[in-house]
Amino acid sequence: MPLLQSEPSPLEIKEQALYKEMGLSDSEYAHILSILGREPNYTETGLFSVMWSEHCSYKTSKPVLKKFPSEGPLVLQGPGEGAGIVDIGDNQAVVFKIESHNHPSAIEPYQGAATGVGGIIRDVFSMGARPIALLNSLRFGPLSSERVRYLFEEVVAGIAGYGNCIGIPTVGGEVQFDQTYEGNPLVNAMCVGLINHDEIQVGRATGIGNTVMYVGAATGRDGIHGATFASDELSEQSDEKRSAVQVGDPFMEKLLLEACLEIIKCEALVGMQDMGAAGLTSSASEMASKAGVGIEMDLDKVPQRETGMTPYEMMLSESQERMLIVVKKGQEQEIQDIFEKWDLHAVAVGTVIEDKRFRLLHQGRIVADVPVDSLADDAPVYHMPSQEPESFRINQAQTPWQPEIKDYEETLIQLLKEPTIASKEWVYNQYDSMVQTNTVVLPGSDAAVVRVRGTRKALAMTTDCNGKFLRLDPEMGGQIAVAEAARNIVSSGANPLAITDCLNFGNPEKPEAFWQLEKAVDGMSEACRRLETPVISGNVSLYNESRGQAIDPTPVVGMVGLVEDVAHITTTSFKNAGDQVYVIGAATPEFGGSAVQQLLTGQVSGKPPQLDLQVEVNRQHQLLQAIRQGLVASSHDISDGGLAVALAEGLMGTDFGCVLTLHSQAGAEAELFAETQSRFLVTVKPEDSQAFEGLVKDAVKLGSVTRDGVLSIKHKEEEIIHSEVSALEQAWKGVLPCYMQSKTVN
Amino acid sequence: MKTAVIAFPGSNCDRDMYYAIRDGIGQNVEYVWHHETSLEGFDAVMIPGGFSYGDYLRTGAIARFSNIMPAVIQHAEEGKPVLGVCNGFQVLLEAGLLPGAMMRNRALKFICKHVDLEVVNNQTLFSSLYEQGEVLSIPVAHGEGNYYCDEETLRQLESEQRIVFRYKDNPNGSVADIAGIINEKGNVLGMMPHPERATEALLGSHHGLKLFQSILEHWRESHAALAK
Amino acid sequence: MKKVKVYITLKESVLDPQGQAVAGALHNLGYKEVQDVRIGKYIELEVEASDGPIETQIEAMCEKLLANTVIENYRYEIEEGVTQ
Amino acid sequence: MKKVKVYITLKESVLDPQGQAVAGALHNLGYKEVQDVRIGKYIELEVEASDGPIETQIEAMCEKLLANTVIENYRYEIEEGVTQ
Ligand SMILES: Nc1ncnc2c1ncn2[C@@H]1O[C@H](COP(=O)(O)OP(=O)(O)O)[C@@H](O)[C@H]1O
Ligand SMILES: [Mg+2]
Repeated sequence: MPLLQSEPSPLEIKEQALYKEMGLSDSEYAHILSILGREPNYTETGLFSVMWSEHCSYKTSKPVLKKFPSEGPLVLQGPGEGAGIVDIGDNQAVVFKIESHNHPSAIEPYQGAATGVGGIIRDVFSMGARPIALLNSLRFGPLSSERVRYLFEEVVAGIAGYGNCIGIPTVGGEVQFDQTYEGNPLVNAMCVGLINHDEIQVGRATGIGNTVMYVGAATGRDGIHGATFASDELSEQSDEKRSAVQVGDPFMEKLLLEACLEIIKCEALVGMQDMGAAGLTSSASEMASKAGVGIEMDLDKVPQRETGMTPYEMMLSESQERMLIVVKKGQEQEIQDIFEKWDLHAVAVGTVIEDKRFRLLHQGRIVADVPVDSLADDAPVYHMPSQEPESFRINQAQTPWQPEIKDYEETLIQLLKEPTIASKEWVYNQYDSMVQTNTVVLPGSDAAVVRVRGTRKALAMTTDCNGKFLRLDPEMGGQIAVAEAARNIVSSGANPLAITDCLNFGNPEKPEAFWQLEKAVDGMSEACRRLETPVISGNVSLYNESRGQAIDPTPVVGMVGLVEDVAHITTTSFKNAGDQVYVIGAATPEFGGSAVQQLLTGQVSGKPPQLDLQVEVNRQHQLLQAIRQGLVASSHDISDGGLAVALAEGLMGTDFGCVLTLHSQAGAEAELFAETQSRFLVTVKPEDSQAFEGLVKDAVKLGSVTRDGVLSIKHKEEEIIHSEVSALEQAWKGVLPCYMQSKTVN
Repeated sequence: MKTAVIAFPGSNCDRDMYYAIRDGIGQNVEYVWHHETSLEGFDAVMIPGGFSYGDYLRTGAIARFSNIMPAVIQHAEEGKPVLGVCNGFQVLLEAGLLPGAMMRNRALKFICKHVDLEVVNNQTLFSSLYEQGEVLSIPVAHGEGNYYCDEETLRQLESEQRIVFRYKDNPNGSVADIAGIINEKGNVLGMMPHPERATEALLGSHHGLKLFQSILEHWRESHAALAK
Repeated sequence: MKKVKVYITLKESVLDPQGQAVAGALHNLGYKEVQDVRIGKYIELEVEASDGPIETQIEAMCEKLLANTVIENYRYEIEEGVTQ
Repeated sequence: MKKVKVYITLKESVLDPQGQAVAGALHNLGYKEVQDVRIGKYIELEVEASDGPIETQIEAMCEKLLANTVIENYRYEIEEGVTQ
């Protein structure tokens, strides 16, 4: 227990370069010396180290993030606050953000995932919004590994444990399994909220003399140095940092949420910010810095869970479920009363001061006094060297791989059994997806749809990213991630509004990893511009490596779209026998990075499928128009596993079958298994087919929905697939439960 | 009919219950915060789902000691309807208003999905508008819905027709597929499935609506009787 | 200050799904010699000395809140003379 | 047959929301003398005698499965000579 007396002196920190242990470089330390004009003490060094960590300062990703288009006619709040906000009309707006909790989840999967969910919820309600939905995007190694099964089981349980308890439905997400994530799983959580325009809060500490109040859980020693830890590669040493484990308390957060949504109606409230990474330090200094003021805090007043905590520990603690609020001087009681109602205590811990300093008192002494802007704004910005990797050139130059398929039916079954493609029921049945009674489309379709109570409107939401495409070509893969998300939104009957993103990458100090980051962002930015979905919030998680091996670049896209009228809501499953089956967009023999390539060769190579954004935009517009005119019975975007898998998914859970004839130029392999971009599988009532064909230019009729529960596909007069849907369903549904049977308990 | 929806810290289906009554059956409804001590003027009391007090220690264990609970018990003793759904059922068990106890689901996992429920007894004030044997699609969402009681209690529940709903395909390991039971007097119903989540076709099922309509009809009848 | 240790176990007659799952998992891990597993709660209370016998207090807490006597048994130990 | 009792507790510095909620509830019930509550698990194993020291076995089970050593500590007692 490092007591104050035993902390190293400013001189020792300098001479023994102890700042390095906190993650500061020599030049960063020198910069601090010049800012302060003296050596920082231990607490101050800690403040700089967390605020200047990648996690808080984005010091290496900032130049890249600038490329994202972040403005649009509907954007009310872009990146920079707790979460982004988009107008949905009638004085209402949707608030959303995604965030990673990869490293904590690798160490303690249940709590890591749970606190990831808790953190993103706070980001949303600290804006004043009521959270209405959660999504999660997960990546693990192959399920054959016992450790992976343990991580998977516990991560899902942690997400469920938190979301279910707090009463926000978990409505969607994705799970993929690939060797690349074996040592470094990805756990990204997204939260969507609703707000009225006039209730939008910003984290600002305006008004000299106003009171800074602390509310929520008491501070303990958890997660100290969590922020710098998230910016480090995972290594054996991580085990030693295990004291960093934070435990979530969803019950406390539920109280906090309700109380905070009540105080935003009070005129006494000035600003509010959650204590996320770097806890008290970042929330207080950022609120002051944004408002152009300073803050003075008395650490003796900070509620503490453990005895003998030092200022360093209090300022760096990442205890969960805490908020910092600024309240008009003299009106504290009104705020306190509301918190009391929720069994919470709001405690005055500081004051807004004119002097733009960040000043901390402890036991009557000033223990830190630094210019407040230096913490939030003066972090160095690095322009990292970037280099195209050899593997990219090789892949681009490769002769395209083509599958030779003897048994189409068997190939389809094998694809359905790939854990990445298999039904995720085992996952989402553990999530309360219905609480709040607004979820119209439950997990299992393209996008989840949550209606806006009291209106005809609804919100469609999804997360998407195919890392294999980015491994081969990060720029094209980045475009595809955005386009695929938009396809899921459109296919559900919604107009894409905006995205949030979580950039999961390797160590940016390696030029090849940095190149991937740059290219992926270029690709995403281009797609966002063309699809008119600005980036309104996001998160960066770098250093996702284990044993020197980086993960596939995985920029997860979280997208939200607006359904104008609940009558437009469309799902993937076939609706009536006799409906016509269409595919929008011709197949091309592109197999690079496809599920079938991975299945048959055990690896991916070559170029990913190419995306033409103009074609994408046209088809999305036409399909959405057709949906809005009521011409579409079911709609499904074609992604992992190609058309064959999409067809099987359309039939799952129904008693229907279908008879189809393929007449494409590209051959049956491509038609069924290629992951050609910008394609959709759609069913249409016979009486609507003429109008539908008139609207959707690239739609080709393949056949019709039958009553007999058989998927029958003909090519050149030969029936190449004849499968009982029930057999396909069994294969598809059985995979995850089967792997997870040999369960782990803790 | 004026209905109270009890809200404990950590209740999270309180709003859903409120909407089911306000919008589903168009009746007067109010939240009653756990600090309150009276249910004066309310005709029916709903204890909603959620995680009261985080469900720490045991589900419903801490909520049962809330200030409002004596009033709930009194309301029950007066023979007025009390409905406990999910966590509300667990609170009723802990409070001793219904027999038995709740254990973790057999598979030790939280489970959320639509299940088929059979109406085993339509002769209650909560189920009178259903057909005997009717099968309803109603969502469950719980981690501890594995109902347990000893054999004697089970025999009693069965012989007194106090099992109101049974699962067609038991999702959680409950004794005798029990999904919902009623007290001896027939005015306190506890059930794990969420009828308030099944009041609109848009959300997948409206089979829960008749439960609330049954309560309303009972109230109308008893009021008409009183007025005579 | 006294430290009280409370042990809460499921009654013999009540099936313990969690214990069974753990037993199964131990078998899978190769610990075939484990015949049975029962999982209960272990609660530590720090209690300030008050007048009156502490046992009565503890038993009341157990009966009312800490254990659900429909399915659970409890027992407790009091560590005397622990001070801080 | 030996009976092994395993006690699993949260590490000192780890937040125990359950314990806090129970402490709050006990206070509300009037047991103001309760200063602190920590909640852990109590596991009873019936283990058949095998060759080799049982301690090693038990410790391995705890490390691998029964306790989550990232946030929990464990200890155990072996009741000798219990037969059935
Ligand atoms: N981790 C998860 N949490 C909740 N829902 C999930 C999760 N993973 C997958 N799902 C749901 O399963 C369905 C299929 O997912 P996916 O195959 O990724 O869809 P798509 O390829 O259309 O994007 C979706 O409805 C999705 O929301
Ligand atoms: Mg899709």
